[in-house]
Amino acid sequence: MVHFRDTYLKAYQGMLLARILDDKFASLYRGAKIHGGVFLGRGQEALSVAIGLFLNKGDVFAPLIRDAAGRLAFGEPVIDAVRTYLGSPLGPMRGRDGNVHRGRPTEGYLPMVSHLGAMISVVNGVLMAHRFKGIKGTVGAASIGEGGTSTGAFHEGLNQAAVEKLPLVLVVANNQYAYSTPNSRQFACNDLLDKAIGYGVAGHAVEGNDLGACLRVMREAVDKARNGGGPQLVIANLLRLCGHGEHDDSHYIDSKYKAEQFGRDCLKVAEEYLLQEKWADAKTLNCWRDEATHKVEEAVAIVQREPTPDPYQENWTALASKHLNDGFNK
Amino acid sequence: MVHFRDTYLKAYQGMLLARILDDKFASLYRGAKIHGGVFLGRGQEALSVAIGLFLNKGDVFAPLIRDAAGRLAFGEPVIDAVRTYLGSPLGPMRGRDGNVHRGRPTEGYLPMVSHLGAMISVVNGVLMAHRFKGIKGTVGAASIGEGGTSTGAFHEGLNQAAVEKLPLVLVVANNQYAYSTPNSRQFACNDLLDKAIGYGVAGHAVEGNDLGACLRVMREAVDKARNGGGPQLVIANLLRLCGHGEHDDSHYIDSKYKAEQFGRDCLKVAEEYLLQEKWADAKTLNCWRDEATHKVEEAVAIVQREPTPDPYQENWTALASKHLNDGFNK
Amino acid sequence: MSITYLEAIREAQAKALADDPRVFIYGQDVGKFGGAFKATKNLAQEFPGRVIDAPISEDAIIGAAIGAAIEGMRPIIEMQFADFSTVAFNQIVNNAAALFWRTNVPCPITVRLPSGGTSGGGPYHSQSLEALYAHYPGLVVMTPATVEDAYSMLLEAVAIDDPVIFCEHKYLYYHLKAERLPTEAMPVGKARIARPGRDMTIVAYSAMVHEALAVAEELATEGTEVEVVDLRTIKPLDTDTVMASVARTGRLLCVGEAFPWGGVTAEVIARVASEGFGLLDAPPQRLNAKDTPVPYHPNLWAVHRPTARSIAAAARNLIRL
Amino acid sequence: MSITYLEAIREAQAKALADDPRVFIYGQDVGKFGGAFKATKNLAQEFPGRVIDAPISEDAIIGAAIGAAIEGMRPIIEMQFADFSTVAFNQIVNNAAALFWRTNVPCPITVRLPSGGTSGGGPYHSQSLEALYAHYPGLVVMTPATVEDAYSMLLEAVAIDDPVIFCEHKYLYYHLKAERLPTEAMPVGKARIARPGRDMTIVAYSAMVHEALAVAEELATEGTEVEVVDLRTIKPLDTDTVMASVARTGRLLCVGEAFPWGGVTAEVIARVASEGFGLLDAPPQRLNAKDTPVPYHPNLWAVHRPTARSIAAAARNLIRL
Ligand SMILES: Cc1ncc(C[n+]2csc(CCOP(=O)(O)OP(=O)(O)O)c2C)c(N)n1
Ligand SMILES: Cc1ncc(C[n+]2csc(CCOP(=O)(O)OP(=O)(O)O)c2C)c(N)n1
Ligand SMILES: [Mg+2]
Ligand SMILES: [Mg+2]
Repeated sequence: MVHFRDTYLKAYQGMLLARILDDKFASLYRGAKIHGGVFLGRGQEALSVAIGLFLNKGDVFAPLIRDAAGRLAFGEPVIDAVRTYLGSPLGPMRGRDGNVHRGRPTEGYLPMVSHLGAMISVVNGVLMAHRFKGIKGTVGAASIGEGGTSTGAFHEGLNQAAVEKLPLVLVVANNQYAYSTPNSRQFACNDLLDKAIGYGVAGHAVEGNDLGACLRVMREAVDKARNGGGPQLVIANLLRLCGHGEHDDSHYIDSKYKAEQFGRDCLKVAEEYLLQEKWADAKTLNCWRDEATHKVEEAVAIVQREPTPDPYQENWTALASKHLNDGFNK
Repeated sequence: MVHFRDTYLKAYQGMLLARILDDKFASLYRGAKIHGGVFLGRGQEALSVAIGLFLNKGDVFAPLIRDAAGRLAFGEPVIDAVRTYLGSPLGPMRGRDGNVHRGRPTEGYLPMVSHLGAMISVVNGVLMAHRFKGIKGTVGAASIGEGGTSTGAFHEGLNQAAVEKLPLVLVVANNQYAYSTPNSRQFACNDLLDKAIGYGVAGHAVEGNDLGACLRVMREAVDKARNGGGPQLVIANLLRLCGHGEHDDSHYIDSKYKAEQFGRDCLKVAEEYLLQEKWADAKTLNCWRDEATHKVEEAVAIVQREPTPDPYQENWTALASKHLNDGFNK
Repeated sequence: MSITYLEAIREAQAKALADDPRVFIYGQDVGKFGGAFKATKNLAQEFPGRVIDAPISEDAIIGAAIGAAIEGMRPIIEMQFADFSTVAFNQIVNNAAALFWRTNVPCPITVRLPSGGTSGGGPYHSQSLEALYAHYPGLVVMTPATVEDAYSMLLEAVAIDDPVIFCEHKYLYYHLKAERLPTEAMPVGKARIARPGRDMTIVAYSAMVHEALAVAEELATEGTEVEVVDLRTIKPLDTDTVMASVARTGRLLCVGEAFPWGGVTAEVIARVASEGFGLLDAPPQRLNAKDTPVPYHPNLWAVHRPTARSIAAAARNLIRL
Repeated sequence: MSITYLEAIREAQAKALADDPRVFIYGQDVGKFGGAFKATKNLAQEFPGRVIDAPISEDAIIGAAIGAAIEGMRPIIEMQFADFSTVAFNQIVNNAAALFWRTNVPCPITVRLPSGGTSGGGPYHSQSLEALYAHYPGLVVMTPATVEDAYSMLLEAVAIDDPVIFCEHKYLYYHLKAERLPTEAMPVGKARIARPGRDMTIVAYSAMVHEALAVAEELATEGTEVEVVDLRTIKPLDTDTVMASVARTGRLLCVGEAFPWGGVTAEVIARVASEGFGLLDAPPQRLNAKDTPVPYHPNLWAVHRPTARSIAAAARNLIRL
């Protein structure tokens, strides 16, 4: 139980950091300091952090737009996130791509493309490569929303993993909406968990706003995948507590959901649990919050002093083989 | 039971006609009278004919490559098939498309594109149009192979039908192979029927070489769809008793399957049943065979006397709006 | 009263729905929500049951549109961004576009593609895909540059018996305004002289028309009279109007926001060079986006695509050739 | 001994597998069966575990190749027909092609596309998609016309750090033979003078090179010396070699088997017209397939695509201009 407590505390701090980072992006967006969209994970941090937390070095993770917590837990430095949102040339995406489209592929952290579902098979490919190279015991995790389960790419990717018996953990965050589209217009099964058997993969359900539950289920799923159990499909029930992006007031979210147990803010739920278990007191929580805020503010301050991309320094070449570049950008 | 007997007899004759037509295509292929591939439904006629038989005028059918029997049962004249294979300008595809890529869209008979899975959502669209127009009681049937279930298009199409609660009957002919690829490399579920629940649709299993079973199950599925039961997924177990195409000797088919009950030739199984039930005697069977052979030979003889397409009569325009044709083919 | 390019698109859809019972709209979030850009705002409320939210299944969305079109409907499909049409690519180019040629049955679907770059859009929310669709036989590809064309061409797209790829430019959505909606329009397939001039022809389409017009304005102060041709539709491409303009000016610069290899500018130049070689007093020139994905940061984005500045430079260069 | 174009492709893959443990092959029926065209015949047996049958999931096939490439592997993907790559389009153009530019991590995958028309192939087994892939930034697009190039360019495709679209022509599979496999090769990205001549340049690639060579042969008897340039790689496109040829001949005819709008012929002509205008003694001309899907019946197919006959007619026309 000590072990679980440690994990919980670590996870909580990850959630907190993600929340504060997201809040900062929201405020930078309102201040017109960010170009384009801002996409937050508010309400989904418990699930997301649990994904990142049980992955090891050598594992691979393909997060999506609401995975700030999972990214940090997987090891993303706060400054990578800030640099990407602000388009800093010093960030991993160098101003070429932005916001949630970030990663460090050689570190197992895959940068999402926007097209939903597309990253699942990419994770499969990494795991197939591990098999070719004789690397054992690694796991790949991919996130998807319940809306993303309607894509052909989701289906092909999960089926491919099942055929290859890959250690894929595919986590579906069912937050009841895809942008404005409710589940009734997205799928017709009683429970997304019912999909598992049709792929021949293991299925897990979890209340996505209960950090303890997320940690238990995700640990189990990751362990099973790591130990040869093949693909694991995790279905989490939760609610997005923000707009689709920061431009969206999410007025379409049915208020009935907010009254549900799973509609409660996972961060609050975790805090209450911490206090109840006396794993932390109010003062400690405040202290952690200040630390996280400081970390985020510091990163933002650094990045805001960094140069912006200089188009005349750009080589404008899409190929690694420079000599094969066509003559357009001469 | 009288009624069932009539249906059975009609179905058997449809299977027989399809078999003889297919055999004729095979022989024309061997005689180099057909350009490109020839794709047969040998071993799958019982299932296929059952699909076509329960569809009415106003219904829609999107057959695939092994559906000669279903096409005929749906009302395709033999000569349409022959003209398409031989590329006659008088056929529905006018030599522009060929072999199994044929249909008459305005008669509910959709011409497949090669890309597997793509026709399912097209059937959905026809059914949605019926709904818009207030047409009630129609059904749409689409065929797919077990290999085709791995396509994104299959998934999106079935899910779309489920969300829209469309009267779609989706028939999966699980003939154990996709070209040379065995099921172990195609999917990992225990039974393709397990997919139904994940889409929230009804599922049906059937021995695909037992005509009686196919008729019973397909009638039930079509009736349920017609009466508001939403999409029906039918999974048939069978064996392809020919190559993927006539160029293929299908050496890769595991002989164990041929020894299985479902590996028996559905036409033979049906004949035995007819004889056993005394619904027909050997003489009648021979007579039907001769009739069917005559029908096919007659159609081929007609088409072989028809002109071939004249490229200089072609208008070479892909648009219905002639005035919007770009200037290339002037 | 004034109306934006985006509102014109909404109004055209409202009119199509009102005038023709065969029309319906299908796409992600197009229903009660009114679409990611609000191009279908209130339409679900005004036309109950005819504006339908789709699952995230672009392939099946187009497939269903084809089936409905076969049954005589006139679906309008909204892709949330043009970039996501790449997962519906097969249905568009191999099913919709080929249907009429294969079967003689028309496939009247309209696919709306919110296209082109905006600052901060990045590689996957900025693409201009007109060339992909124009390359395949069987599609009409429209690229309206004005509020009036956004309105009237969308109505025509719905009326045409063929599948139409309607590339509407996101940058113009809010930036472009007109006093009123048009009551008449040029025929589909005809290019428009957006500004007459005798010294040089700039052929452009969609958002680049406005960059070209700005350049014409600027170069006029230097004594160079630029004629700007707005292609309006890039397939069919109105070679005659382009050629007539080049016959007047002797000089051709073709500008597009898409990737540089192939595409509209290559097609225009190839046509003029092969059919109107003698009209040219100088080598025809072109300007496109750079040969990389569309960058996220505004600094990079502004240089990636042609702008009035880079077009003016190219134009000044051409006038000296 | 003689070796076909198809066998050369098999041999190149065998050599790549033998030489480089990072190489594996993934695609439908490529394993024990040896592929729909037998391009991987016996490779699964010779290289156990490294030639893998895929489900009918083109999108996921390319996705997996990308993931494997990120991990340092060198996957070779076989599409069963080029036409089916349209369902993998998004992964190719938006994921594989953009990866290096976005992240600085290379994506060395080779996608083999059995391309081009054969008699009886019809609309969905005949397509030439090089232009689609060349339009998007981030891809190298190869179109080998000879047995030697099929072999050496495929080896180079595997060696290159970028995603390569390898368009191998199905018509050449069995028709084209060479005495032996090459031991050296021209650099990737360089075009080849397939036949020298002083009166006219015909630029071609893939199967059309052979039609062009037949025309050169025929026109030689009429006293016209045609220079045939084989592009080999259409992205990058070797403008220098084309331009040098046109500088010698003054006349350009560009021939491709793909659909006519945009594409290789437009790109070549646009480059020559804008960068080598003064070299041209006559309007540059082009010849492509017709602007319809590829027809099934041999009578129609033979007229749909350019052939020695139609090319010769265009060439005779051009020499008189
Ligand atoms: C293939 C594709 N189509 C459309 C989009 C546009 N889009 C971005 S996010 C989104 C909604 C996603 O919903 P869901 O998968 O439930 O994730 P959530 O936003 O709820 O976390 C849509 C439609 C996309 N990214 N990819
Ligand atoms: C998207 C796509 N990929 C590949 C092919 C090539 N192909 C044609 S038939 C076939 C096998 C189909 O197997 P299955 O679905 O089981 O049907 P069967 O042939 O067994 O009846 C393949 C791979 C195709 N038609 N479409
Ligand atoms: Mg969601
Ligand atoms: Mg099969």
